[in-house]
Amino acid sequence: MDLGTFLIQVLNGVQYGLLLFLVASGLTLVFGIMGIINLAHGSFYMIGAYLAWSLSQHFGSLWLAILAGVVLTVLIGVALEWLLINKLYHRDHLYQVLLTYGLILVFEELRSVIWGNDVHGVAVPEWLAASIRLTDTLAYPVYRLWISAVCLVLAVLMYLLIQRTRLGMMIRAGASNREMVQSLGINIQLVYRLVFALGVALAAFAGMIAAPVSSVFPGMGNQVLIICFVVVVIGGIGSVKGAMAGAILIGLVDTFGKIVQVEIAGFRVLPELAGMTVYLLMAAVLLWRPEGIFGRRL
Amino acid sequence: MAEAAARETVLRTEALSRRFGGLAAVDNVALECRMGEVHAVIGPNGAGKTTLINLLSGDLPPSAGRVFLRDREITGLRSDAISRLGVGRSYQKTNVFLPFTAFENARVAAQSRLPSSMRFFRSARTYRQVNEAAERALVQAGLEGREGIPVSALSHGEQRQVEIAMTLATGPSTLLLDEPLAGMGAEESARIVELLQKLVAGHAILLVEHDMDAVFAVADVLTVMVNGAVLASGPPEAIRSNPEVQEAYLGTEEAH
Amino acid sequence: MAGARVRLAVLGVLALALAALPFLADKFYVQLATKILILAIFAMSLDLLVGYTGLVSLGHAAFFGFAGYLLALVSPQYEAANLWTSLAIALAGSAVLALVIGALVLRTSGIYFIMVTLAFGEMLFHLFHDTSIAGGSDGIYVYVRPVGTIFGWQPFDFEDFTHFYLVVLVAALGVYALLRMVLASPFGRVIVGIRVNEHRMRSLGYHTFRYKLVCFVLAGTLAGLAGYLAAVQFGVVNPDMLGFHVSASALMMLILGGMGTLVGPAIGAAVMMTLELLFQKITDHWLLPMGVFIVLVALLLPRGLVGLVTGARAKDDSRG
Amino acid sequence: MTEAKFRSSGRRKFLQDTAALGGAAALGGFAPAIARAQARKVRVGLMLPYSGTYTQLGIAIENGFRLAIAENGGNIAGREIEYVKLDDESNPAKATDNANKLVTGDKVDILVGTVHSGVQAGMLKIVRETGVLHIGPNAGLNAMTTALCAPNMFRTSFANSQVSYPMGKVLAERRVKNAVTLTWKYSAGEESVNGFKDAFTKGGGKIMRDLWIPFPNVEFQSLLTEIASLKPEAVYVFFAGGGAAKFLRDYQAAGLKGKIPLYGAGFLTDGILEAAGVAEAAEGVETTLHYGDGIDTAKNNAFRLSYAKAYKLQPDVYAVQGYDAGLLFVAGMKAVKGDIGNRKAMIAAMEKAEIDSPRGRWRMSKAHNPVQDFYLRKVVGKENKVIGVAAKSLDYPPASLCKMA
Repeated sequence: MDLGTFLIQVLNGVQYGLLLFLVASGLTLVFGIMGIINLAHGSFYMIGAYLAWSLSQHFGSLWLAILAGVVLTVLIGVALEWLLINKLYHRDHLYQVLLTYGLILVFEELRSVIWGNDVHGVAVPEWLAASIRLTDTLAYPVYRLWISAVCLVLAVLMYLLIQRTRLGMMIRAGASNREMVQSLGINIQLVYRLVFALGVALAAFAGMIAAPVSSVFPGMGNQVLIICFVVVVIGGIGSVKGAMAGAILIGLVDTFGKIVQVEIAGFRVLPELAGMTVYLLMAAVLLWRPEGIFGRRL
Repeated sequence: MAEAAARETVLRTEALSRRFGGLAAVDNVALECRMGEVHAVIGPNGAGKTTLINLLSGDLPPSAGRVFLRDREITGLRSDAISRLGVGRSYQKTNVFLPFTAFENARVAAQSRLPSSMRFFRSARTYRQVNEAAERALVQAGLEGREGIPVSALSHGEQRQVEIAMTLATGPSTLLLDEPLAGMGAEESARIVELLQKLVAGHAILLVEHDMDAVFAVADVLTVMVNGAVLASGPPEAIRSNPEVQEAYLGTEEAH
Repeated sequence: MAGARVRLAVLGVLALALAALPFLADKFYVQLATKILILAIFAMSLDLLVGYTGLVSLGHAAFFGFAGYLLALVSPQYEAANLWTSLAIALAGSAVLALVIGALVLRTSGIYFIMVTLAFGEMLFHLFHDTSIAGGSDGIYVYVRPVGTIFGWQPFDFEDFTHFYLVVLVAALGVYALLRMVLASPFGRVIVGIRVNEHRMRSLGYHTFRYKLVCFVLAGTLAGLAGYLAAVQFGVVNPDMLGFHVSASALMMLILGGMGTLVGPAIGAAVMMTLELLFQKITDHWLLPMGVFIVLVALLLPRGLVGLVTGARAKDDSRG
Repeated sequence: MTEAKFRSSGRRKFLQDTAALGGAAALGGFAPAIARAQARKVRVGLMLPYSGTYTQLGIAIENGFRLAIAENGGNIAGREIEYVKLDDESNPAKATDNANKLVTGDKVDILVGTVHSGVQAGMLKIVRETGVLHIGPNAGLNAMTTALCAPNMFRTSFANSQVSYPMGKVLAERRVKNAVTLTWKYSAGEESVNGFKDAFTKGGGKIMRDLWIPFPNVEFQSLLTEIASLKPEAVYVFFAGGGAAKFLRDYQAAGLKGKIPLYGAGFLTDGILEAAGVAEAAEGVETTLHYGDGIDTAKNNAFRLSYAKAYKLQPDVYAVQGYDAGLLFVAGMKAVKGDIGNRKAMIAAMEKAEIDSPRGRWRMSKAHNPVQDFYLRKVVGKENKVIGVAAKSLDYPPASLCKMA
């Protein structure tokens, strides 16, 4: 692999990682702040992608579809928190796992009822449909670069929101001391609802902007969910910084795992076991720091 | 003092410290616990007494300093290893198995002294020695007749007694007792004080306690902690008359 | 003691009734009952982790599927495998796998533990899904069921659904008895103590990690037994068997029946399978009512069906 | 689709049928056995995907099969045909159960199916166990006509590596020196790549890299980057359906289209050229398959016309395979004059039958796989235009790998 190809592959890995970050950051915020494990998080990624597909056909514009989709998913998130999730704050994680697993089935099946089981492609918006030629054989799709840029902007916004705003202060305080926040007269219920909706919207938004490059297909949410768990475990629960580090790391490991060839004792280990690399990375992190790279010591 | 010097030192710390962020909860503490003595640690709330016990029992690793059990350094060992070396502790906040009966609490504690609990095929209830040790501990803690009741159904004072029974059931030679009398009625307190007086013969006891009457009734040595550091240490009479201590602690205590 | 005797009596009657089933019902129901019993073994093994030790694993299917794969891999393609050796390999394999995974995942707790067990289950899924070790995503078939002879005598024939059912029934009762025994043993008391208050167990001198690990291995091995039997029954093993839907359904059986009771998860398995059939009859989109049902159980039935009847889980813990 | 609604429970039907049979036997106890058997309808079990991703394929196969029967008058050799349909959901875990339901439950005389090769493998287990007559109208797993072959099993479609072998041959003949292959990592994909590789390397070509991606992932970006850096003279891929459409678009977006020519098994470009942007991305891609657009024979034209009339749909390769399965069944039935119980003769007749298929005439190999022509096709507009024959009467993998041969 020459240097140019190597750098392009790094770009591929980072781009994938940034997208994962969007999904994982929502997951880690909901974990860290609300203490809720939400298995249905990945379903919102899928819902976002399907919304992008069906709404963009309806409106004829991906941008309108994304706008409407985000509003819709925020509403769904608020409704879910209000109807179901807030019943679980004082319950064992086991019940959170079960309830949100039930939601996965409900969402997956509703998707099947509403949109069917086919794979669909989503057209890239025209002004981003170009490719930049990098080598004589390879061009890089502008849309992929645009995704990375959007993810980076959102990451910065999230950082500012958490570090610099009153809501962010409440979020940080809520994470460390529930009673204190309540004694300050802050409506923690409202904060939770907002955080949950924010998390869900992030996942759905990631699904929407990813739709043109990933296609939309049944079960896409679960794939992402599990990888995002790995991101969160590697980065440390509740740490947005950790989610970023974990996501980029996994993006790179996954990308290079697919293309690097490694043989051990005559067996081709990579790319044969490419699907396992991210989990092996997780195992290594567990041995080194069970609480994750940026996690608080347990 | 002469008598005390002859006794074997069981537990000893050297410059033991524990910091939480910038705060030194335990600061450069050196103390000794001898066989046949009750060493009481007193001090205002937040003085670092519980943290000190946590450092000795292995519930917390120290930031600096060393802990010795007899000649062996136990600094940084985990709590289960320290427990197996014969150091038993009780907790200030009741830390028992609420759904279990009082007997099962003590039995699980006593069972920890089997060479191993990796035994799968025989009912736990058929280990006679374990049952006897548990029963003995319950009687010592004043819980005879209450064995079959789930701890969650016992009174707060009785739960405190279960806490002590569990510690005793492990048959420790060194006891670290964190406010054993807290939450107990006068009658139960008297009983535990009596128990301590009886136990001291074969044990080294480190006692953290707020009940000054009880402390002066049983303590052979007193250490006063303030802000994580040792303010004074010595025989009870010397401490009682120490002006520094009176100002910092006892004086205010009596003023209440 | 009286409680134990009543339980024994009830169990005896139930066992007899179950043993009589193949002589009363037709093949479809016998095969359904076989499947339920296999899942009951799986759910009971998970109960040991979740209900008794307090370790919420979302990757238990890894051991279930792994043992199934081991059977498929050691079976000659068109001949019967030896029951005893293939079973021993499957059980030993899932035990070793549980030892390795357990040693890693038990370094974490709480939410981490849930996520990490899920992730390791997925790792196994990818191992079989992405490589050609055993048919990749298509899975692998066990064309002929294993044969178990004892010095040339063949006590049962797995190709006969009644024989297989009875063997599975014996296995399920055996697992139940084994777990009851283990739970009453010093080891069992330790793991229950760990669930209630691990910190205190440690300060009493228990090296809790080791007990949790042994418990994890035991649960994994029994899950392997269930997986082995499932592979024999269906004659096919595929990556989905290791996936998180299987793990989550087992968790659902546990909660539905009532965790920490052993009997509950078995009942949960029966109810879940029945509901699945029922929903499938009503609609092609049967996962929709199933999902709603799961949500409702999580919200409204924390102690499960057994808890509904006895109203007490604490009772089980306070024995002793 | 109208008369035989999906059967929700094969089992219930099974119970009713056995009861009915019992009754018939009691009443007609003195009637000659043959006559009674003749009176019974011939049952054709259709085990196909009627839900999920492969639904359209299942329907096309059934349509083709029914068309062949209808063209022969509906009743074959005097026997009425009854269809027993079962949705296999493309779920391998249920495959043996489902096949068993049809064979031992519904007592079908012949089992036809299916699309998904994992499900097919499960069916074969039952087919081998019970010895029921079987026609596979699609799934191309090599094993069916090599290691697993059996007298009662026939296939009217292809073997996975049979489709790709001609592509490798064509490229080798064109003196292409090296190629990269890319497929989903599952048995169909691997067999396809192996067939290509076999012909290509035999002809002097060199495989630079085997790339793959887990099924059914569609994130190709890093693999495309790798292809661009390897700069092979040709890329051979195996994808189908939505994944194929995605791949073709990504190949274009990555700037590889027009730089490194793309080749594939015919499934790469079949049935997806109508989707947005795909025809443009696929323009010029060459593939091999046993069917294509623009086969101008009387048989094909007649078939296309009557299929379109009957179903208001354009037929595709799956419809042809189903149609040929029907023709094969008809040929066997006619030879035994409707006595499907005469297995030996029926099998012998099916082995010898020459199928006058829309794809061109073909016969069974000794391994019961079609010995057929493979067309070289090129995407022109929205068509897979046949531009030549890539391999004539191809028997691959060689029937000698089957122990019947």
